[in-house]
Amino acid sequence: MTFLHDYIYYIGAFGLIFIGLFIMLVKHNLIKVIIGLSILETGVNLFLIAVGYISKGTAPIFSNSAVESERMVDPVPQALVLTAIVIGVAVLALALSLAIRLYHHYGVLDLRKIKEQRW
Amino acid sequence: MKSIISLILLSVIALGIAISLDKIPFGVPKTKIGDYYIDKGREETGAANIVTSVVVNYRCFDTLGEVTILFIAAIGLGAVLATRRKKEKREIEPASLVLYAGCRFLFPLILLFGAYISIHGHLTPGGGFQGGVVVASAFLLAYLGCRGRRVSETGIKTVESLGGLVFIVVGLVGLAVGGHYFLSNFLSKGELNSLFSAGVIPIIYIAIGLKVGSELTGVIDHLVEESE
Amino acid sequence: MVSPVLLIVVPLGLAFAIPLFGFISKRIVKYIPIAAFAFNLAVALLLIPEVLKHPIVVRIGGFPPPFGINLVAGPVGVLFSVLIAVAGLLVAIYALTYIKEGSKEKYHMLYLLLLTGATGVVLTGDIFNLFVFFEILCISSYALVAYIGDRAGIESAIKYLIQGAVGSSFLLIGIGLLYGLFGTLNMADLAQHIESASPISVFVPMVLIITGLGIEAAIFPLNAWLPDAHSSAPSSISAILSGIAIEVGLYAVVRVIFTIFGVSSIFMFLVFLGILTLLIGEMCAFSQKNIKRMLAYSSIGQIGLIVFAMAMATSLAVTGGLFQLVSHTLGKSLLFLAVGYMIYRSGSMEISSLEGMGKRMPLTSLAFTIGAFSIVGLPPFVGFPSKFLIVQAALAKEAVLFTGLIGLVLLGTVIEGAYFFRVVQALYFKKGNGDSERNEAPVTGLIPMFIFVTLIIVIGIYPKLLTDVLNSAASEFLNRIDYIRSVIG
Amino acid sequence: MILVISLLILLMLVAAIAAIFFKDLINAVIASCMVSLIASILFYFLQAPDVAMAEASIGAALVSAVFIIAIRRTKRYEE
Repeated sequence: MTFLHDYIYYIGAFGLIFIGLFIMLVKHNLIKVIIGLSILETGVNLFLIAVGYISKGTAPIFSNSAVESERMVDPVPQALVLTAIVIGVAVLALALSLAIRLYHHYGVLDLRKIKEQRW
Repeated sequence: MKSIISLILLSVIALGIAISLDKIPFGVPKTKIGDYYIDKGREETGAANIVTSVVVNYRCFDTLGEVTILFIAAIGLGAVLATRRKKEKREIEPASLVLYAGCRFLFPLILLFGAYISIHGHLTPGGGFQGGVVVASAFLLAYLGCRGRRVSETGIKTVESLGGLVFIVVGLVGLAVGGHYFLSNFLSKGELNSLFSAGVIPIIYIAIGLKVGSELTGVIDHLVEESE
Repeated sequence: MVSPVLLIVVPLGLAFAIPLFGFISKRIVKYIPIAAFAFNLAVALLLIPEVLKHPIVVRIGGFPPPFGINLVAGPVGVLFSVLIAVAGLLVAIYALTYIKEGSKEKYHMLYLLLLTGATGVVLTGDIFNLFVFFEILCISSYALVAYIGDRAGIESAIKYLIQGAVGSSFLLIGIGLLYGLFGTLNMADLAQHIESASPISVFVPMVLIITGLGIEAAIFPLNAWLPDAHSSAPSSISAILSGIAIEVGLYAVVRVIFTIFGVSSIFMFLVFLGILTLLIGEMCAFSQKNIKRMLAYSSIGQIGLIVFAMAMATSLAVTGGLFQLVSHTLGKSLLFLAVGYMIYRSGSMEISSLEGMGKRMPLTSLAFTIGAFSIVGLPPFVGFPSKFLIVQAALAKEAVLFTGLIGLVLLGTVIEGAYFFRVVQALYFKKGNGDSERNEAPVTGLIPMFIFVTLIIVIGIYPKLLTDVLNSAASEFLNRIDYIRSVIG
Repeated sequence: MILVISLLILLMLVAAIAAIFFKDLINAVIASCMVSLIASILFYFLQAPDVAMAEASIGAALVSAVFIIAIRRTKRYEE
């Protein structure tokens, strides 16, 4: 039980990160690769929030009624993740628009078949 | 074969990260910066929501960068998709009556909710980003329900620019009057937990809400336009 | 007193305002980047004398360093800002007539934002803020590579985007690990505490961060995107990507290694990586038939040389590396600008189609030749003193190994000379099969080339102009104690 | 409590793995949308309501919509 308590969030976060990376490395369909990227970003965000968590802490918001002696979780990672989520959606939107244009040009989304450029 | 190599590569990375994670126990306080924000945040910024005070005041430069990134994505998407736009007009199949009526009913409510979230960012969870996204989702709904209706591109562009300029101008006013620091909180902090408090935070969050909302609406607009 | 924060904020504000200017008149939009970078150049030049005495630390929002974000305008930051402003200004002038197709308003916004991101990366003193500005730089370059919208552009943009996005995720994981270990994001504060953790737990975030940044810096195993992206972007953008973007990526890598981690154990590894990058880049460049791909591979080679110089980590070597970086920015931007109009006139990127250009476009060809000679390292151009300094630094190490490695560097230079002379020969000594009447580049194209040529020759003859700035920039990189003290106090 | 969370994380990972195998891209997008949704619940449990809100509205709603529009414009099945 303590193992679960100590590591379950890290397992979840890095599980997502590795599944996302795996999709990006192995799959050839461009939309699939972008789905992998989205899963990877979710994993990174979950990891950052898990780093800032403090056991039995409350959300870092003061309200009139709250008892002030309670401990609050670290607000910094939450601020970072808000930024990271927005950056992620910007990258995803741009990637999808590129995918649409690529489909216009080639009629396929298979990265193996799109090899005009030589290395 | 490729997947096996990938798995091996990934397990090497996993091993390395596991070693590093060993020094970062879960649920244990690790930071002095977070404590400082929790102790001093209310006095220094006047916001009850400490995350907001970090996002809009302590780390506001990140936030400026972040709205810029969304701005870039919106422009980039327009540049990528708009280069060869088809001019032809196709018959648009109207949505069913239920969807249409539902959208007409929900659209103003969602906008109102988005505005509420943006304005109360310093008091309750939420803020400009979340509010902006809610506003954009209202427009997404409008595209689904009331097909053929378009938001004018000029309007989106204007709101987008003005939102960004308000952010920068507030920052420059802070540089000029607020003790020579860019984006310093030069207005009075007001009383904690009241709507008109926390100095420049609500102003900036409204600007962010408008900017994020219009940018994401622009993104959806470009994509939908292309797909019809 | 001018505040360094204006270097970032004013271009950003102008970029936000471009759509509003567009409502007034479509024609003034393209002059806005020129105005922004002229302003930046003036501010950065004004800052130089003050910065040479002591670095300026700007607190954003007025919070003291570990708690708020701060900008550090040291010699390095200001040197890079000047470089970005010069290249940005000249390429913006070039783009006045060069960019004809597509939505020009969007081009100018993205261009302005790209270089604002670059300025932010070199000035910031906070690692997460560095990540944010780095993303601004990267995302606007993805969009600009795809700007023309042809097959090659879209394909290379998507390749670039996917690799870049994985890189930034790695960077973010690394930052998360560092935050978990030390509870701070300020670079000076991190540097102060980095020794308190065991080396093995610091090693993983370091590798992740260097990998993430190294993708933009095009260090050897991570540079697969570069030749495609640089060759299929519009030439004005290729000039910026080759002249500014990878240099800024390299700056970030060097800053992280020298200032935050302060590790000397991986320098030897980086020396070999640099040499490997150099040789691979030059070999690939030699075998190219496409002129822009050749220049792109040559950029990889030059980056390898700069990494090699920086990783020697002596004062002389880092000065040489920075000098080489300046000379590469000047030379490579000039080459891409010159090539842009040659390709435009001949309609093809093949080297063979450039034959006889010496008669058709004499001034542009002359500019290309000077740029090529400078990159190869011939006197009296700026490439000579910079390469000479690196050789001197390697010999000053007084180790057989470094003498051997410098032999490899010279081998790289020989290959470089071979392929550049091949092009110069095609320009002047082969008869083109098309029309041979004079058809020079327009004035807005020639002015920036002329200024680049002047800079290359003047700095090449009086390298002393830069010595002060370069020396103090090198010592800012090497003395992390001073950096920490100037930020934290 | 910890068991509920473990179950959620397990479900999230299963959804992510399912996204690898779906040939129909719409299904894969729904799976990744589910990952985001569960992540947003986890953010709430980790005392990050701001982030939970952002992830639910951006990650689960907006991104999925953008994906589906893009798939409509390209091809639905992965071959």
